[in-house]
Amino acid sequence: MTTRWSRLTAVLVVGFLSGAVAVGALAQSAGKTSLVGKLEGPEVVTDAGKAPKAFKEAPQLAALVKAGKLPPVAERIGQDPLVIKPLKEIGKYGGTWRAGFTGPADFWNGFRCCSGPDHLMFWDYTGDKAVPNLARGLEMQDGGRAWLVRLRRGMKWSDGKPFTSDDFVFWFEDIYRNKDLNPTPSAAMAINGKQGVIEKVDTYTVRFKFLEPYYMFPDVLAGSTDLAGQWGAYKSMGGFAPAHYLKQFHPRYVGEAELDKKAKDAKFDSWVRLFVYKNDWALNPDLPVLSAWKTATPINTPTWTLERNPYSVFVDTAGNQLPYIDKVVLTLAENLEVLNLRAIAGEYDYASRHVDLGKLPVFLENQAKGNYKVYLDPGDYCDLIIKFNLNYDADPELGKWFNTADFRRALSLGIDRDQINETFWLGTGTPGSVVPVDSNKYNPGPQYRKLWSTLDIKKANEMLDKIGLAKKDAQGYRMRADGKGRLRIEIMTLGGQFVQYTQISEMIREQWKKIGIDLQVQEVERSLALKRTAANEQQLAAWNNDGSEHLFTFPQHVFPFELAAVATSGPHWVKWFHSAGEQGKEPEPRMKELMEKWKKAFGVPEKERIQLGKDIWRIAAEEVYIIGVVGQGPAAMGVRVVKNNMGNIPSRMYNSPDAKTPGISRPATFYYK
Amino acid sequence: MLAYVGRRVLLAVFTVWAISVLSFAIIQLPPGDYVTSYIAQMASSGSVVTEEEAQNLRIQYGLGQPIYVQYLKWMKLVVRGDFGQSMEWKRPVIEVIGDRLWLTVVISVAALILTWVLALPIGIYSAVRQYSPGDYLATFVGFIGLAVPNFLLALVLLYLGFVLFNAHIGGLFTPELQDAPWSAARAWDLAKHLPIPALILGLAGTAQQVRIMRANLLDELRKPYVVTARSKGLSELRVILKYPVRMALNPFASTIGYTLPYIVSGSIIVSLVLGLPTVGPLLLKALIAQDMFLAGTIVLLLGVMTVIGTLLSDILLVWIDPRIRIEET
Amino acid sequence: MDARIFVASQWQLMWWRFRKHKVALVSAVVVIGFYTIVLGADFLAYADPDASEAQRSLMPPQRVHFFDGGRFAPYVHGVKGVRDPQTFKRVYRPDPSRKVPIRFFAEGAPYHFLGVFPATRHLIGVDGGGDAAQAIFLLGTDVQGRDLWSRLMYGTRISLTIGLFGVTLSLILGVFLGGLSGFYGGVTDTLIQRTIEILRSIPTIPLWMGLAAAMPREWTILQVYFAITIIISLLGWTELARVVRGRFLAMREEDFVVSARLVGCTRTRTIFVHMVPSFMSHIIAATTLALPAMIVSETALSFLGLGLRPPAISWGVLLQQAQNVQTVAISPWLMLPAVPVIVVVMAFNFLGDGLRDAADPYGH
Amino acid sequence: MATEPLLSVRNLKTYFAQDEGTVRAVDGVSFDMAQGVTLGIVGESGCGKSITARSILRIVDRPGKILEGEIHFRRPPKNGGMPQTVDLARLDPNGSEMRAIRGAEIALIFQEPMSSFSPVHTIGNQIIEAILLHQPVTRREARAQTIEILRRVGVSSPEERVDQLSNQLSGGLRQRAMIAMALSCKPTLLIADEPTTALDVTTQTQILELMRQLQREDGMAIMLITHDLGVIAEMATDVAVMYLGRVVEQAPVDAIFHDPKHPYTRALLTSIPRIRSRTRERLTPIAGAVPHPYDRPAGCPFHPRCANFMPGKCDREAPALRPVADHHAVSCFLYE
Repeated sequence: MTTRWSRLTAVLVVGFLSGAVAVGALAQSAGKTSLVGKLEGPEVVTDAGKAPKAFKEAPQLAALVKAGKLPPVAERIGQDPLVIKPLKEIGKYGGTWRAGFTGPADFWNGFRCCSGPDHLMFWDYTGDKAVPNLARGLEMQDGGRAWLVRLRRGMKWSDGKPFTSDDFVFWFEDIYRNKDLNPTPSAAMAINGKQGVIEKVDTYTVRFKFLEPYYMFPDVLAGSTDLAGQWGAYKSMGGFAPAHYLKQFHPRYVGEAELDKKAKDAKFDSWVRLFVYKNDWALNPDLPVLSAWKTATPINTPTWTLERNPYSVFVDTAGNQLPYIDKVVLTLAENLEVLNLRAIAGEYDYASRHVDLGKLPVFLENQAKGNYKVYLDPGDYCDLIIKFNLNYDADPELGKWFNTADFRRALSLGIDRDQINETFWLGTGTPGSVVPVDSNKYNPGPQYRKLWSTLDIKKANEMLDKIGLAKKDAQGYRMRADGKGRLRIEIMTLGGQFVQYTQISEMIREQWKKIGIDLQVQEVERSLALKRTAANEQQLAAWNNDGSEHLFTFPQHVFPFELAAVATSGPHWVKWFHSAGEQGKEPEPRMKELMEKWKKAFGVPEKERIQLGKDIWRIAAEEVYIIGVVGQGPAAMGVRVVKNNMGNIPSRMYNSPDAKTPGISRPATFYYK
Repeated sequence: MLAYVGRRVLLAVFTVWAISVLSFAIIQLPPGDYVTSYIAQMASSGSVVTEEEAQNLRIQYGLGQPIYVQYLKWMKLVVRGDFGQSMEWKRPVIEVIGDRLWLTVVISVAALILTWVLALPIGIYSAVRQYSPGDYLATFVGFIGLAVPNFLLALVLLYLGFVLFNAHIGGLFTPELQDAPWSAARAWDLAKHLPIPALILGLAGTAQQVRIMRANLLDELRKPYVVTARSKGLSELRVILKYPVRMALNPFASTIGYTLPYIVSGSIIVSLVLGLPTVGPLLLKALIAQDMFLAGTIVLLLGVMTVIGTLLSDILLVWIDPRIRIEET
Repeated sequence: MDARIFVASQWQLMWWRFRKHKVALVSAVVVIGFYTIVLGADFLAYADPDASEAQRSLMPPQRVHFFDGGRFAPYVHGVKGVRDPQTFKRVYRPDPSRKVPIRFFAEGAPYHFLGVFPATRHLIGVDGGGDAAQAIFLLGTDVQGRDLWSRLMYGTRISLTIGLFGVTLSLILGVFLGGLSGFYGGVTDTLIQRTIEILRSIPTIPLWMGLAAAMPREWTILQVYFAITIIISLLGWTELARVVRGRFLAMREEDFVVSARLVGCTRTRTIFVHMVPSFMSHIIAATTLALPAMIVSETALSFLGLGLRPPAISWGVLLQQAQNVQTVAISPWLMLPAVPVIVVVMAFNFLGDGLRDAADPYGH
Repeated sequence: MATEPLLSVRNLKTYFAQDEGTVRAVDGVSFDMAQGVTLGIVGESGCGKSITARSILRIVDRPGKILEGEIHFRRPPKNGGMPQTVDLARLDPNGSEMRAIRGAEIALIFQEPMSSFSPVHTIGNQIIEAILLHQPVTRREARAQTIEILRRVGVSSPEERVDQLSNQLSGGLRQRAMIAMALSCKPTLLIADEPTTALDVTTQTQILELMRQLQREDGMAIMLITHDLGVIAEMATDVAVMYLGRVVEQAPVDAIFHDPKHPYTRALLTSIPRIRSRTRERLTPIAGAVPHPYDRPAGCPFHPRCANFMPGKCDREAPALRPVADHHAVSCFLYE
């Protein structure tokens, strides 16, 4: 048959091609690869004594100063510089950092690399400890009921205007509390559901006051929360805002008519849209900022360019005003393959976002040609989790099983994690439960990594038989207890994400056949996923719990926390949780216990909180509300491709959205050798 | 003649209107709206959007009104030459599209020309030498383009370009000239980047054109006037080129209109793979993000482009075929 | 004049002319070949297309040794695979000492031949091909270690049937509307022609995207499958309609139709007894030419993520999964599904050309 | 030398090889043509008249091929030299010499005046082209000549006509223009293939009259191909009767009409009205009386329809063309 021949020839051709792949000596190797280095990073020098007295600046700024267009560097930085000790050495000024982005929706890209970060507090390189950042100091008062934030004297916005307590008050009174700008109060500004307030003490001191002890507050300021600096501005959050600039767009300071005209001229339907636009770090180049770089050409153009902020308060230990690198240019990549291929070709100086782990071999192959090095930054979290919708009521039978601990445990035991790790993490991940990496301070103990999380078909089958799913059909699939035929479960996946949820789910589907579970994989598009979770139509869903290593600032993948989710553990419980029991349904006891502990933790000293954290994870691991599959892998932004001529690059960095990786490694200290 | 053109123009206008309705309808087809996909986007990148915020957004974007109201609203803008604001890009649609439309046209036209350069000789040859090995070979080559999935071809070429020639990956400009103002240098840079996309696109159309040319010519070759021409003692080549080919070109010209949308569609896919700054990838994003004004405008503009293309080809036809001119006047 | 004789003699002539087009003849065979695959996919596939196994992820196509010690006894070497810790590629080394004989009509996974007769025999297979070492992979495996050959077989089944359904649908639409347009002319004609013009002025891709995006995503693979077919054909009918209309216009004036109407045949009778048969051949040709377009469309839709989605298997899905840099760079064999696409599309085109040339009344 | 014929065709065989079988369109045709005469060639459609003409011009369409035979054509003296004879059958159909002869020395006008002109080029354009091809003149001169010749063939106000398209002309005018084109280079042999078939009776006579007049003036020979015996009677000096690719009888026109020898010729003469009505032949080209070209009968091709069929003879071997009287040759066993 002609076709058969055409194929056979094709086979031979390709067989020849792949000959190249099949050669080479093979060393059987277990354990971690050389690509994962030791965790390291720059440090903030908090001891004012060690701060440099004299400052240097980038040549082009010096020129401006000479031309009288800019005040001298010392004035610009102010009396209390934010001193950062570079990882390896003092760098050189200059150069352009080339990277790629995928469009207006990709704003995280710039925030993570270039915002400084501009949090009041921020994590040290271990991602564990919150240290003063923009804030010179943070002082707990009144047993945690009040927090005194000391600002840096003489510190300025990027337009040269001083950064003072007024900017906090303005944000609190005119943005946060303005119903048009922000309809819903933020959990970050509240403790135990009770909202706090911000008050001015003096020009450089503000106080956050709460009704109950809020011991978590430093971590909240450090994490990617609603009080985490200007990146939150696009949704009217942040904790502070450039009052002097934004007032001109706020009805309280300008007449309605005038403001409406401004909006119309800018082609906006309402002043709200105008204000939100003007207050957007990525969209509005005129917006005064505190970050190391500031947007020059906005994110909604083919190239998103960021330039050094001449008033940047960041300096190195030698007194050089940071950043070293002049410019960050993110060019629009029409699709991810192009973006990756550009990285492979070495057209980017530093890339980790959107870099696809599946392409690791190709990256390694081209390291020399592209003159770059590949690093792996495994996360401390689980790269693949499977959420059960514990509130699923469209099919009571299924709902019942999802709420049966042994059912969830059995399914977890039915997964061959090594297979998945080998196939999709190229063996770089760690199979196991949902608990974060052992070194995480909330980790309940090594034994919980394996708990209910190893392949044990026999046990799984026994458990399923025992709970009343013994009956099987001709194909060997388990029958429903209510006699309505085969027990069919559906898992919802999203395509085009960092992790290949659909393909992995297909593999799990195959594995679960062995325990008689018929899993249907259903890839959906993002908006639909959202609709289905909101409508409580989701049964199982595959996702990851990145951020959960910061249990208290990023909890949405530990228990039912947010409604607008692409993977939910139970919308009714979310409502119950946020409405303090007024809406939704009351969770089952252990989930309730977990939620209580989480709430409690914000109001107790760290030692106690850590204990609570461990309890929470213990419960999560024992109950298997969420199946952990493979974790601590580099799947999400963990494959880092850096040009060899870039300096101060950590061999491994803490990889977490809550730490704005690579922000935690202070890109302001990167430089070109 | 004028009457004819006038009639065609009127028809075109009607068609454009129909397209505007259709395109708007297309955008409305998928469930949910921009806000839905925005929240989903947020949620999947780890940030939380509450119901109230969603409602706010809906009101601000004027969503939730009945579709015909939104359509009229849009049309009011369109007739004023302003196509409204892109929700995702937070800029006027026109700005967002910017050069992309022209680049799309450039690529499409380049592809069209390439198609003809390939298709004409192949078509003529395989008609004159029907069933000869040459005929088969030519047709074969022509069909290859049609048969090879162009998205795969594009990716392979992209990769080979990098491996073999260290070519810049994707795009139509070298990064330096990416957003430089138009200049000779930039135009030349564009010209240098054109061949590969044009080829990939052109190949797809070629087969079709070869077929048309071949069929037409086969018909014409049997007409007596060819014998007349021969009996004058003209050389075979001259006979064929002056008479039957000339005739066969007429229906050929009339296919521009139908080839254009074909190529534009192709350009969407190819642009996506090669990362070309055309309207293609923009449209795809817009449709997924349900950024209705942007998506609607792009579909509308593409439609208009093809209508104009058809119109031109009709007029061209009248111009090159005197007979029609006589009948029509 | 008697319609039957008319048609018969015309078919006769067609066949004569068709035979001339050697390539078309070959293509016909190829096409038939492909549709036998459609029927016998599960017989030709020797492995479960969904069976994944990390230990044989991205295994390159195996070299088949046809002769063992002089006599014909095809076998492959057992392979051992590990991941190279330096390159992170999976490398497979054939183990010459272990021969895995290829058995013909071997026992394998049970299936229903033609969906009815339960069977376990497959064209080829190995004895107990369970573990990675004891199996054949003619075309290698994908990331999940699934056998590409078997997936290709099942993909062929879906993709080619989609094409067929689609064409049939647009054929019905095309002949009906084109017929109306051509036979009645006047307002009907203008109306239909405008519709066609508008449909054609919209670049197909956005039209697909809109329609495809509109499909309830909670639909099962099967529902999506049919929806896709309908979408593609909704846009595919215009070309056929144009052809049919053209023929009708030409026909209308021809003597035999006129006479048929003079002797008082009813309209429908005239159409279906006299006109339609007389250009059946053209319709067939046009249809054949429409088919490859359908197939290409299916792959394109899948590429845009709007067509069939995994776990469904179609050429589009297979190609879509090959649509990435690492495939081109390190596992090129995953692009093999392009070969059948190319072959079948070309075959259909040549076949269609042959038919059209043959149907052409001026053909010498 | 005057006795040497202008054109003498010997045993010409032009076959069309096809999958369905070989069509022997012209199967051993022989005849002579003196200078200035008008040779009429008659026969039913499909008897090979036109193919013979095209064979002479060497413009037979593929897959048609001249298998054997000679076509001796006497070329007029070039600048005072001796006239020399060439065998057209031997020439390369697209060679320079053949092309020099084609159109210049042997011209063709044929049936469909409607479609024999390119519809998208002006009449003038197409005639001028011919002139420029064969004569060393400038475009302007050529145009002048064209207008002149158009006037000669009786096209009114040729200055405008010259720039018109063929479909703006009436059938008669078109045919005149056709003739004008044919005569534009003063050929010595004009082949007229059914020149009047498509015209109405009055136009017919005009055209024929025109041709006679032009012949008188230019003294060219005319090969008049038709199935219309009326036209023959009007125009021809000699007649060749063809049947299934063979000449069955050749004689001066009077001899043909008053003393036809071959049974087929007789049949033709008696059945004039039938032949006159073309339409039915048109409707059924293959079916009907003339046998299908693929299965031509053995022996004398006419024997199945022959009144004087002699079993055992006519269906065995084919008769040869034999002289039966002065200038009168027949191929029939009756005369052996």
